[in-house]
Amino acid sequence: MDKTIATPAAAVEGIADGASVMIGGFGGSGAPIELIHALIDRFRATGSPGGLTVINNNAGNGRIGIAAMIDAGMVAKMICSFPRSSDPRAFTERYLAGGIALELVPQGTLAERIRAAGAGIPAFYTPTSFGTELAEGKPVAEFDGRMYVQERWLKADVALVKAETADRHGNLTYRLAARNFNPLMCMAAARTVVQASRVVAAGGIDPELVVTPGIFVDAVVEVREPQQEEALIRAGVGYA
Amino acid sequence: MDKTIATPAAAVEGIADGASVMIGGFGGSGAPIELIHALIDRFRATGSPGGLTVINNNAGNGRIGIAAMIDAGMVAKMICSFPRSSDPRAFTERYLAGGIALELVPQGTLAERIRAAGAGIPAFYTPTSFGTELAEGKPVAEFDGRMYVQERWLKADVALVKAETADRHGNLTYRLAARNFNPLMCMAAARTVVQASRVVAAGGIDPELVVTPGIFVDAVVEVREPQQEEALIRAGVGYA
Amino acid sequence: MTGTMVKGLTNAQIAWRAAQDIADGAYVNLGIGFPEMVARYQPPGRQAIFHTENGVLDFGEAPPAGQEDWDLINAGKKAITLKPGAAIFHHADSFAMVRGGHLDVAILGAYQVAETGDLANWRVGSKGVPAVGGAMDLVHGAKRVAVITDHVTRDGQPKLVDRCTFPLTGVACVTRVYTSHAVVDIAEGRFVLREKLPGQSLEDLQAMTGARLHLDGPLTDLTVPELAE
Amino acid sequence: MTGTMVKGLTNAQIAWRAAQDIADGAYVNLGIGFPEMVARYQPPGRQAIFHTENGVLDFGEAPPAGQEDWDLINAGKKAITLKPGAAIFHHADSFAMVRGGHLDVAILGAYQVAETGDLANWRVGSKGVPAVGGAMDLVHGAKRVAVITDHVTRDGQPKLVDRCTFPLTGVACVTRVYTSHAVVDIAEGRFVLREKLPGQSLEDLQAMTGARLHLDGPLTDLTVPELAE
Repeated sequence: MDKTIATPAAAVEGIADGASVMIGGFGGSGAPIELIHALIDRFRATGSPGGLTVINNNAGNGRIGIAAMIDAGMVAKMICSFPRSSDPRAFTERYLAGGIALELVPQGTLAERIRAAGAGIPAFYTPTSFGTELAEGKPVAEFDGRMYVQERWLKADVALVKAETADRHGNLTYRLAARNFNPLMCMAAARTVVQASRVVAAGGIDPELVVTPGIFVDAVVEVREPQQEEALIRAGVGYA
Repeated sequence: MDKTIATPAAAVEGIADGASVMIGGFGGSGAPIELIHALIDRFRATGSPGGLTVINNNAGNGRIGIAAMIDAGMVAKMICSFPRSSDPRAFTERYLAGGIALELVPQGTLAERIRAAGAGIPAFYTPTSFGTELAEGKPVAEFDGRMYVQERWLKADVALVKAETADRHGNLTYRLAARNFNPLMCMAAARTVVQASRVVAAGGIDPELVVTPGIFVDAVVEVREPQQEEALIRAGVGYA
Repeated sequence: MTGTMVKGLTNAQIAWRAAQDIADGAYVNLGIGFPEMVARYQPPGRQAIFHTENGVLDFGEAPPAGQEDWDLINAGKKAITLKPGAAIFHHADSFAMVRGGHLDVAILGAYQVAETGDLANWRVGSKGVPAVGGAMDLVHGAKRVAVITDHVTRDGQPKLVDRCTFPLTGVACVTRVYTSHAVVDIAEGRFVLREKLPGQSLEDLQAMTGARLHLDGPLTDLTVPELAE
Repeated sequence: MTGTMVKGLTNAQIAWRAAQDIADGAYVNLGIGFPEMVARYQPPGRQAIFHTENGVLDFGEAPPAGQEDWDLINAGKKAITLKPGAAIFHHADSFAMVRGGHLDVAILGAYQVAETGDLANWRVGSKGVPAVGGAMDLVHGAKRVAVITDHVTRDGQPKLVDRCTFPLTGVACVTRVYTSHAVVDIAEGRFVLREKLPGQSLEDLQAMTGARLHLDGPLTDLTVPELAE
């Protein structure tokens, strides 16, 4: 078994117009910049994939990564908890102009909905958002005298994920707090594409230290010295 | 911060009559034998704690561990998925005589109910057990054209857990497949008591390699060369 | 039962036949006991990745006697080994794999399978100590749930039935049954016969079966090599 | 507003006061921005363990400028360091800690807090880009949810009110409010005044407050050292 793919471009080939795409990362940590930019390259060259629904905690920052996807006009909808950042122009401008839809989800609910999708749990109850406008239209129920909101799983067609080390079976580890949503998104997408700083042979990761087991991963591409989103933003780099 | 406690006896002191007690392990792997036996010692010496509800995947094997708790007459009820084993006499005899109650839960539902308790999710839906006798009396609901059963979280007063390495903050790692239910039970009990083969200073476990973060752990006792349940059973050892 | 008695396949042969349908690189859970035998008969060049409920992916054969590590066991509590590429995880993640549709195939034993796809494999009545383990989880979630079983019980009663009389493990979950005498798909509430032993007539096979066997597409011979048990 | 204007506490002083109520070894989440200041004022001999939503427990101060590792940040996207005993985990485990009642204290900012314990701290109207982050999760789950805030808005409107007019973050979730002028508990749908600035009369404080301040047990002076901002 060998899940490796040679290039980011090849790894994102199958993503279709209108797809839902989970993209790992939190702020500038754990964002799979090379996969995102390969997808933008494809869109610029072919006009596809467009009309995407992107699922991420944020909604892009500066002029790279998800912000560059929005700037390129590929994104029809964002599902996120915090569409603000130090430089949120890409999303803000398009959102205020009515050019992009937003589903705002509390951060813990977003994480749990993704995890539920991966775990085959179609719905669960959470105290989060009860009595607020973000619970409007959702079923509520009382358990043990307290009120809860019913939330549904959140699946995607594709997940784009950044890992530190991958083996050829797709077992993954992550670097520091770049872990965040990445392991959850691996579980919740029909197809999970991973960029890893290092790809090793099967057996190259201690089985006890695997964070994401390979069963959740479909394709792995090695990106040896990946760009770090926050560092790019601070350097004022754009992807245009 | 130092969560270490000197002895297994001291670690199990607070457990009260009628308590619900999660006990980690799957078959003979990951069972906190020394903590269990300390609890039995206390019961034999003081008559307390009795009337316990024990939550474990199984219901004891041979004449040690949970089986010895049952033999001692401390257990009023078992919540488990598979109350059978190579030598299930302790449970079987008492169950067939009406001396112990049983709540049978599918294994994945048991794991998820425990995880839900730890995660503040009072109820969730699962396809597991739909249309079977184990779903009788439980609410069902349809999502996306498929039927699901509503399951409730499963909390406990205490969890007894076996870890490999612990630091003084309660961060834990586990040995091989002795991990099983242990990390989940740490999350789901009001008080989590851990026996670890090795206790190290804070900082002694790489933060990326922590399996159970210390926030889920209340007390840690070092048991340097812990007994392995399966090995004891094969050696024909009893705890009487 | 009518017609000539035909010697059915051995358990090893049933397991062999089931193994032929497992693709290279498939993620597979084998039920405790007889289904575990399927792992022995993977065709050359194919390597499935085996999952066990208690939190191990990509485990291998049992270690030599005396070299067991009892912290490394499978759901049947047998000692196992790890292959390169193995991963260890907790029970909630393990059943996320099961329930979440990540396994390609689960192969289970059966007391009864109904033409509806219902499975009964955990309990034969209301006596004794009930024990369910992971069976009810496995039947929901794996992309393909298959059963391996003798075609009839020891006393000749059909195990492929119109409706299960034993307590159910799951509803409408099984899609293929490998028996001692046939390979039967379950589609739209019907048994569809795909393969039968070359020496047995359709009528005889139908007589051993508790519900109608339908034909839909080619019917081929179920041919399996001789195998040591 | 009536009575003499009293100089209220600075943000640093409010944070200092809140920090005095955090026990040694407590697990604490501090909201982004002003609440983060609480970490600076832990009393000597006490060491809380700080949680950040993006999956780090027991983080420490920011590293020196130029030594940031941008894969090691907090929920406010600021660079952090790890203390000995730190742990890293994914977002679902992180919010299991939050929602599951494992944090001892969460300290958050507020636009408005109601005597019912309702909190509004994520949005002031329906314009612009809404962003909620982890606020709605944090207000449910932590054993104690406290708010630190100025007692009134910049234009003198009360922030402690009978009912929130801004969109809610959570219902009946706050149990203590540390303001520039007072420490107020919320119990049974009432504001209970615990501490007030020694130089201010109860009447003046009440006049700055949008709901009735009740007395229940001792009322003590809110005394805080001078602190550099």
